[in-house]
Amino acid sequence: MSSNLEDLYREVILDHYRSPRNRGELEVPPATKTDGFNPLCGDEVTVYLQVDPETDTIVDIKIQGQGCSISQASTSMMSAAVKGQSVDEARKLIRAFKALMSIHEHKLEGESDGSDLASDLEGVRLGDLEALQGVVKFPVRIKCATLSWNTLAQGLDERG
Amino acid sequence: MSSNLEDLYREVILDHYRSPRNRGELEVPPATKTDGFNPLCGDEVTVYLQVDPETDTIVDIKIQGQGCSISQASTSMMSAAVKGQSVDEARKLIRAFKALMSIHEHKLEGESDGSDLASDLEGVRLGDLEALQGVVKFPVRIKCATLSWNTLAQGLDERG
Amino acid sequence: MSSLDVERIRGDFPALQRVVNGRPVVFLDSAASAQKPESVLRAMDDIYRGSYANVHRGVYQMAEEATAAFENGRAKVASFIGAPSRDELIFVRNATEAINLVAYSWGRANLRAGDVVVVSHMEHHANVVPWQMLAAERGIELRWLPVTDDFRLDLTNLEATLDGARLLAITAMSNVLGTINDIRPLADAAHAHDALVLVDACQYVPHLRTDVAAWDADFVAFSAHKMLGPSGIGALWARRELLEAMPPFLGGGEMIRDVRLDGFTTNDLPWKFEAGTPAIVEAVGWGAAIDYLEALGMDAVRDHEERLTRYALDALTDRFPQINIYGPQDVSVRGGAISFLFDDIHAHDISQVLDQHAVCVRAGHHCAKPLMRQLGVPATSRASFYIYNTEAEVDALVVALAEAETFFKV
Amino acid sequence: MSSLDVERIRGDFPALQRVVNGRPVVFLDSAASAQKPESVLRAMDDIYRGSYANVHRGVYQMAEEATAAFENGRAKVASFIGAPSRDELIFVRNATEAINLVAYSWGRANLRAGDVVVVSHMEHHANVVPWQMLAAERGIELRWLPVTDDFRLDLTNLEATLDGARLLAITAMSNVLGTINDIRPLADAAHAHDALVLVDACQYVPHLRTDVAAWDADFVAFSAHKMLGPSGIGALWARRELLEAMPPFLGGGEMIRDVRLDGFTTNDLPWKFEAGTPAIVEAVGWGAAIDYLEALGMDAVRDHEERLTRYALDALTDRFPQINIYGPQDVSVRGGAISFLFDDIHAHDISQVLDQHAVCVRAGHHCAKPLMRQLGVPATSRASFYIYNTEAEVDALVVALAEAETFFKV
Ligand SMILES: Cc1ncc(COP(=O)(O)O)c(C=O)c1O
Ligand SMILES: Cc1ncc(COP(=O)(O)O)c(C=O)c1O
Repeated sequence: MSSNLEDLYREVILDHYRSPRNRGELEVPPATKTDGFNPLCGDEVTVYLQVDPETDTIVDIKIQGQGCSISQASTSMMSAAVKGQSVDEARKLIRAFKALMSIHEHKLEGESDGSDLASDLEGVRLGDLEALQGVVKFPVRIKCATLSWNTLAQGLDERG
Repeated sequence: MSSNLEDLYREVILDHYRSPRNRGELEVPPATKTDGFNPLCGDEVTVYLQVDPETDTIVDIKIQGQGCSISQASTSMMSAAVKGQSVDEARKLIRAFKALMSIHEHKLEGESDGSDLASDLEGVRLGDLEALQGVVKFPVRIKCATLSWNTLAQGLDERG
Repeated sequence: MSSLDVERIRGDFPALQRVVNGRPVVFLDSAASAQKPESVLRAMDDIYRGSYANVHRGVYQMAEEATAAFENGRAKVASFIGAPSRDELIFVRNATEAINLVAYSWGRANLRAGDVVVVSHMEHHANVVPWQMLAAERGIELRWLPVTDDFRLDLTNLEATLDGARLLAITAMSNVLGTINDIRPLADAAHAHDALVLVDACQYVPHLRTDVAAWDADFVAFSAHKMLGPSGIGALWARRELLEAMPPFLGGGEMIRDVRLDGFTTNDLPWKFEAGTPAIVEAVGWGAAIDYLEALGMDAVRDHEERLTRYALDALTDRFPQINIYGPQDVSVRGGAISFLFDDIHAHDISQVLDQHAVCVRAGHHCAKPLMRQLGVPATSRASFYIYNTEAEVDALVVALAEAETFFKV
Repeated sequence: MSSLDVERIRGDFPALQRVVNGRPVVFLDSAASAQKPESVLRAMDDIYRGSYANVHRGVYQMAEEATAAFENGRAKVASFIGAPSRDELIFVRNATEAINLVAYSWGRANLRAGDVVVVSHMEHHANVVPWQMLAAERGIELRWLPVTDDFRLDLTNLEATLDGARLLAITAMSNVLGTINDIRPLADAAHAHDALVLVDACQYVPHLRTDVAAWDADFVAFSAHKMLGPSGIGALWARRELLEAMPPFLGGGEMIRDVRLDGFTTNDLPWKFEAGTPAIVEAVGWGAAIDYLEALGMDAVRDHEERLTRYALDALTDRFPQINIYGPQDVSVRGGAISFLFDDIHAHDISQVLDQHAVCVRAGHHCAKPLMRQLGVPATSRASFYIYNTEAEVDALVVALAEAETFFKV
């Protein structure tokens, strides 16, 4: 196995892929439901969100849909990372994660030196999520990794 | 002057170009009037036709419009060639002239060996018109030479 | 024993000499787009290096050469599909634009609310979305021919489905299943209902001898890039009477006879449907691609692909009991596109591991989401073959799949 | 002294080494289509020889390389015209298709019977016929800005003409007259009337530094083939909000997010407007053309062309009292396209004699018949310049014209 491939498929990723966290549905309402598509490969994800309006906290999150190991693992890790977090913290995490993914994408096309993105990453603890950084070497797979995050962002935006 | 160019601009062509025959208009009706366009260069020609219904003979023909020397000369030679001819003879002449023009065009694109075209030429006396054969070496100019002939054909078709 | 001299052919394709991840590339994605032989690259380069100019309007030698080369490309494409006249061959960007041209021009002039267009569940998005757009805009009804359990067109209700139809828009070969549809009887059935027939021949023309007259088709769409030709050009063939009656689609230079302040008149066929500067050099490249295919002979091309497909189907099913192939097993009714699922491993992950072995396959929905939903899968892997593929490459695919199996084993 | 090292530049263009009728070619037809430098040919050839695959869907290295190269081409084109985002840059076949895209998508969604679209008498058919089609179909009104006796846009009645207008569709540089229109004030005037502004920048982008934001334009159309790039590709730039609100134009693969039996949803920009396999390699070639132009610097390009145009205007009028030039004499307000009539000699005949001298000029109506009728001429000859043309070539034109004069003298 080439080291290249192991960069992509880190152990923690394969673990989330094999045992995805927070699979299931939530009752709508009170929860909200948001669908995401990856137009390139046909993957679909559904994010159920339960936000406590008092504390503005994501009290529960459930995930449905299918996808490749990267998409599944990223979704699972995302759900674990934002569950129990405030909406603000979740948004910060989304920005940080997309920065992690897109630094390379932008450099490739010569538009950005990544400095704006770096500021999005500052002070955010990504933890396990950093394992997904290997994805940036495989540009097509970035959309696999970001699908659930974009869907989460859309879900947060659409809340009342 | 290259011999190439003299192939195209034969003396008889320049003569018709400089002194075009049958310029003018006819009263419509009884005459018919047909417009032709060369979409490539913008040239326009108008053919006025007076056909005697009894004898089915082109008793008069007049030409208006402008164009390059080839188009002008071809138009002038056409008018001289068909004036006084029966409609049948004029149609034969049209076929023969287009055969003269298109043998090369077709060969160029590898579709025809010209044998059908040869039969159109058989038994038709082209006379001066043969001077226009030099045009086939200049494919773009073929449309200049055939514009008035196509317009004549259209005029004959549209007659009541 | 192949009927093609594949080793010689491979030598003609520079891209097949490519090394990826330390291994010679195994290109099994020709159904998405084929590689190009030297002769095609040279034909295009030659034009650019000495006979390039805009076409149709220049009275100088380079422009005449460019025009002749461009129109010569058209004549070759027309004759390759058995078109009665090259005037019926309209150059467009790709098969997708060809179908949209029909939907916009013929469709909007002829279809009214309630009129029926029949498509099938195995259509590429190119032959679905233009009709859905017309359905949304005009209220036409879209009816679907289903697919059987053995991945063939389900014709059980053909007559009822065609009842009242104005158009049958159908693929000659599925880019997912590989299934070949027998066009002539479908065209006869459609014509009996006074419906016209549009054939999406994108996957067919590159691989089998095509005769639009024998099909009795009305419209045929296909692309150069899947048949050794360049990107950026495709064609619509249609019967002359239809093209003459249809209103123009795109407006601009080249497609006009005259323009006045108060309106315009259209040019003769085929230029009536070609607005603006066309894909000049691409038409020349396409002509060279056709010369290459004709020198091989389309019967030999088909024969080679049938054998290779048989070999691949056997190799995959023999080695991997857990493989699920979406497409007919009978190679006489299919082309060389083999879609499969492998255990529960997602097509993207398969493809990624294969890439480490320099094996190139496609992964995803293959622009056929309605079909994928019928099959109940979000994505498949697809290996597809062309004249330059070998049994050794199929073996390389098998080896790479075995590695994916190991890597993702739960 | 030119600001460009023209001799070095000429060495980069293989087609300029061509010999016609025993003489080195004098290519004065770049306004129709420009020749291509080695670097453009090589960039395209390189892709075909080792990094070619269909874009956007392949999970393997060659497909990733092709996709990156293609999208990199887009980024270069977008940045060359000062587009705020490459997502606003839609690849099409040519400028003509770009304008049609706006007419079909934005036009049909926004224009109703009686709505006014303003164009000018100096428009190319590409910016006339799409609006005439909409006029015939939808009953919109087409209003014309005239041209003054000194070949400039006549703005006397601009305000009245814009009254009630929804769109001003105007060329940035006439391909017949060479006239440059000052877009920013026109855009301001149009916007003050709540009209949008479409700029046909086909002749402008190749020759002058372009900044769509400084223009405050809403839509901008142009083609690769006039700016050293390949045939088969062009672009529409438009403001993001407009593109987001517009319905899709062509339907098919790539432009969708999801397709179900009962309908589809559209993809993100720019792909929403790019149906089917795009002109992949052409986008790469266009990127290389832009690299070439940027290395020269667009200010130097403009400077060279201004000088050469001045030289040509002087040379022609000094030598030939009987020449009639249709276009401004002031080179600061015009590009390098010089249209002329020579005595009564028809442009075709001029062109034919010039061809014997290997001098390539265009002859005809230049796809601007409304303008030709205003000028009262059926056809003109047009010599046009680009970075690789020299004063010696202008001299060759003069010599060839003198011969035409002799030959056709009555
Ligand atoms: C001013 C202008 N507009 C539009 C066009 C059309 O460009 P294309 O043929 O590349 O679509 C041209 C080129 O002939 C032009 O000069
Ligand atoms: C069956 C079928 N139809 C249509 C298309 C669309 O072809 P293009 O992308 O060249 O327009 C394809 C190619 O992907 C195809 O396989």
